[in-house]
Amino acid sequence: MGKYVFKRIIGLAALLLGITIITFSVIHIAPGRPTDLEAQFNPKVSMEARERIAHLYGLDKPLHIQYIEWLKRFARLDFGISFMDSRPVMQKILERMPITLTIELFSIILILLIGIPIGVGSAVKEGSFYDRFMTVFVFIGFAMPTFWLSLILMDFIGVRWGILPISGIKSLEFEKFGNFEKIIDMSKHLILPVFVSAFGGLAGISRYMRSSMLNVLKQDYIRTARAKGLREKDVLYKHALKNALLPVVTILGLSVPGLIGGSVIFESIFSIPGMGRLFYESVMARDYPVIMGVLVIGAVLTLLGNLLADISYAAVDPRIKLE
Amino acid sequence: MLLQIKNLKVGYRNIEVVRGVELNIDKGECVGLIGESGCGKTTVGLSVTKLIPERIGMTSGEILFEDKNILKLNPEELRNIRGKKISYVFQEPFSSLNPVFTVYEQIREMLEKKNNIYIQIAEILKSVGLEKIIGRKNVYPHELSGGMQQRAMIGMAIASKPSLVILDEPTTALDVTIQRQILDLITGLKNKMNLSILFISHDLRIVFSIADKIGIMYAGKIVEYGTKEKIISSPSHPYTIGLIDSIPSFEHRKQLFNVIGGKAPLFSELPKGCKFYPRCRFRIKECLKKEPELKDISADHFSRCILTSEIAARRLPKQNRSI
Amino acid sequence: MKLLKIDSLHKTFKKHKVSAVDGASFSIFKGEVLGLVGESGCGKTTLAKLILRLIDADKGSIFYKDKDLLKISHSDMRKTRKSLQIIFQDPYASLDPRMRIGEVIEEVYDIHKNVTGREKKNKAIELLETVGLGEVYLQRLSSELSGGERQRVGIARALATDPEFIICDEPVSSLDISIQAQILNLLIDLQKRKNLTYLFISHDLGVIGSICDRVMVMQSGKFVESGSCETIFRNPKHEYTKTLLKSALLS
Amino acid sequence: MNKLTIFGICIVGFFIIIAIFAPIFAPYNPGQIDIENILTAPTSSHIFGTDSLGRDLFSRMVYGTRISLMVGFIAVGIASLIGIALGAIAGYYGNWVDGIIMRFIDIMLCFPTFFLILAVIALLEPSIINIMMIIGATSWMGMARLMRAEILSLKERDFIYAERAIGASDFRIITRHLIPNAMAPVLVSITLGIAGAILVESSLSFLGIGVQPPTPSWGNILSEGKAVMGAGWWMMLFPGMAIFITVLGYNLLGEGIRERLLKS
Repeated sequence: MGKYVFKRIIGLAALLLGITIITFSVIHIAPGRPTDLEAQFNPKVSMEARERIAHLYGLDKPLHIQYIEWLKRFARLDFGISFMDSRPVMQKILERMPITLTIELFSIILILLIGIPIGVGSAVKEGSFYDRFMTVFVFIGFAMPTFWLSLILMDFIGVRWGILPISGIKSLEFEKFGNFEKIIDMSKHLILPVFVSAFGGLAGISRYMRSSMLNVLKQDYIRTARAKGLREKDVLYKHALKNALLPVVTILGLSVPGLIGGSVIFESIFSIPGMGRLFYESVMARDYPVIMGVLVIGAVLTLLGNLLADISYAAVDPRIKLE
Repeated sequence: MLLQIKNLKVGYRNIEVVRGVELNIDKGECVGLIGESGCGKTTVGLSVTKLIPERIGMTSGEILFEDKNILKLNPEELRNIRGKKISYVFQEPFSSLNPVFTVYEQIREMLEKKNNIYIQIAEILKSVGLEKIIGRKNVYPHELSGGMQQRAMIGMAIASKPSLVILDEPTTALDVTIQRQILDLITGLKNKMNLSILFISHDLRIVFSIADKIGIMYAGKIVEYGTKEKIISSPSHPYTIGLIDSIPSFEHRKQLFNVIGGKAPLFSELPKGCKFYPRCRFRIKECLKKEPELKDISADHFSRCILTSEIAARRLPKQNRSI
Repeated sequence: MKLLKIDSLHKTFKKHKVSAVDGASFSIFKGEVLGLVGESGCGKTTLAKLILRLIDADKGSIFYKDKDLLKISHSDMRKTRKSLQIIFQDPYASLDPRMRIGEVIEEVYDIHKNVTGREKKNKAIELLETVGLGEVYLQRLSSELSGGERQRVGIARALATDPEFIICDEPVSSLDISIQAQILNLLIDLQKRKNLTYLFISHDLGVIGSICDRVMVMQSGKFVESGSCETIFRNPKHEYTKTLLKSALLS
Repeated sequence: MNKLTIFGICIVGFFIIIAIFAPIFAPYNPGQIDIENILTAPTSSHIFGTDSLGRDLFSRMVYGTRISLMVGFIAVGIASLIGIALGAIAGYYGNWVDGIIMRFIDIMLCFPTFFLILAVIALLEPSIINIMMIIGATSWMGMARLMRAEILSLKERDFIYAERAIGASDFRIITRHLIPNAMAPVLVSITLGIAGAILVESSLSFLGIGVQPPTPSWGNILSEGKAVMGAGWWMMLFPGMAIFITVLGYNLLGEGIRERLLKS
């Protein structure tokens, strides 16, 4: 097990290097220099000043030197300073990350808790009214644009009916609340974002679970289980379910980038100060250090998600030998 | 009589693939069911404990086991027969064993008495020649060779001391040398436990080596039935004759006589009259009138052919008939 | 006359580490049916693919008419392939599922550009008739055919280049017994009529015994015994050959 | 054929016809400003109402269809060219070629695609061509993986060995036998990819970094709708429905193709 994890981590280091190369290339091969923008914020900046800034960021050096220097700083988790407010990029990201991760974590839990039973139920009752109803629901889930769903929920639940707050993660008078009220307040703010974030994934996982379960139910060993005279309950929820759940672990790992990517949309709609919104703001302001930082961190989070998925897969599937 | 199958018919989506099968199995007797792919022999085997889901296959007729009609039992009563009184061994041991449960666990599920489980399992493993894994509770099916997997399947099948074991092509997926070992194991267990066996196979040589009585199936019906000796010494249906004469062997080199021409009909396009008519070398116009009934030729020997008495005489000679 | 002379052929697959074919040396004589028998995984199919250079050998030589097939250029090899053909085991995997039977056979002429136009179709029909199928099969898709019919198409394709040597790699082992007999009869018949040379691979000693002149017994990548069919079946020397014979239920 | 699939085909066909014949279907010039009639609810003369500049929403929606479908088709066209080519090469040649391509795909898959698209758009100007290219360049990885997996299993099939035995060249084997036989799952992925690309384009336009006004797209109309939330429900309802129904159509079609091609 230890050796397997070690090997995986070496592989990850290589991927990480690739990630930094792509991030760096994307930013530097495109036309326009970062300094153009900083200068735009402050038109008074003279040519001389511009060059000084360029020098400060090492922009006057050849690209590969720039990359290596950036990489060195990256190794120390130093992503530089934001153009917008001159704060360290890492600090800004760390401030925002917990909010996004909390929302993602809750939505993954929601996806699993609801999606898996829906999928299993559909497969077990294939062709029934329930199955067909769920199929329609799943297709609606796939097709629903997150931002439209957010707007509708905001309009009805937030504006018209005033059931839930629609902006930010805490109320204005948050500081006056007691601890318990604080939790309630934040939960209320998080309900809609978590729901919206989970909605598409819910459809995906339940559909995947359904086809995985259907596939398992066709296998010879299910026939064996029935021929052994096991209770139908044991055939379905012991013999079939364990096999059907295995591939879902991998899918979960693969869905991390989608979830993180999706955060841009609902965080900017619900004004949630998370990583997605930070990224959106820095893109609009062309705040290069922050853009690069979030890109790399986003990719690293995906890497970690995949690693976790692979390790858990190897741990639960006896056919994978950990060497 | 332990098992009596009477006028068994099974249809998949309005297409009948078992069209009225009669078969009896006595205590301690091994009945072989021979037929080519798609003749309905596997369906017969599965029907014995109603393993074909009702929404897929329509079953009618009677299957009397210990004087109870299995087709009329409720699911709970069926469970008490499956695996306990009638058990199965299927063709592909690898896909018939659940990959995510240990061999121990899969055998344990079959045991009724839950005391001294490990002793019980050890005895079962010993009786099927799996002494190697006694005490190794963490062995999964994929860690065993094909032959050992099939031994484990057989172990599961005999775990609760059934009176009837249905073996559906149990050696087809195995190499010849392993095939022989498994057949020897089956014969040994049969004698030791006084098992009744329904042995389904496409391979005449294997069935001839193990069965007491043999039924030959063609297009969903048994076309000839008799003791092994009768079938070998005086096959009476043109199909049986063709099959026996098609067995290639060193003894009659480079000259296969009485080869059956054409191919088996589709169940959706069965010919009128005798279903073997289009491929039969002995056919006469009479054969087209109606499908022949099984008729007695001698004691314990039946054939579904109107020409039975004349056929044996017209069979082409073969120099060294080995079987 | 020696048609093919194979000398110490080796092949190891990276994945498995053990040798799939470990020093195979033998000759095939013009007009004979040479049997190759062994259990699954013994390397017999690998050997077949090595001989036709469908996969690359690690070392060794394959002499066909004074040419070492492992040393000649790709274009030379493509020309040589016309004389050396193969029939596969699984008739469901050996035909492109998207092609019509006519196309399967006509493609051979397209590749070698030796027959054109109307002639191509006539040749295809002729071949189909040779293997017991008729003109009606030209337009059929392989998915509409039964296993035996597909195997006949496979034989027709192999015959299309007018080869003198055909490797039959388990050509009947996935067929029903009545169909198996038909195909064996067809192969025997073709061999006699066209004076073909076969390397006939099978795990079934019955099939081998019924069709071959000489037999080689293979176990884990090595030949353990070879000789005339008569010797191997009546008087086997090697322990493994004896076990095989005993297991084969021939007695 | 499945009822849902037929429904999907109808949806897809309907919107393609609208896009092709946009000038015929649109009653007004989509850019025509009418200060007298701003934010009017649907009436018989403006069946979808008007926007905050008094432009006819229905006409803008009809022209928006063109943009959305074009972005979807071309982006996926680019993605499938890259994906099929790289996947086929990786699968057929194996070894180090495969190693390099697969590592590249692994790296690309680590990035949250939407982040990557946003970052590149920030650098280039958000023009329609750039959007199509960027979506295409960031969404080919799935197709490449599918193609590779198919080719890997196909190339060990006997009919490919048979092709070699009759002397067929690598090029002939790849283009005539491998790729056509590997296309079924890729085709499903292409259909679903169109739906995905339409969603991404509308998300971008909604966030204001996609198709720029005054060019109408479903996403930017919806964005304007957000600005007048509560005062113009039709500005939110119709574009949202259009995106939803189109995406649904392609998903249903994709599922239909999957059932038809992969189960046989």
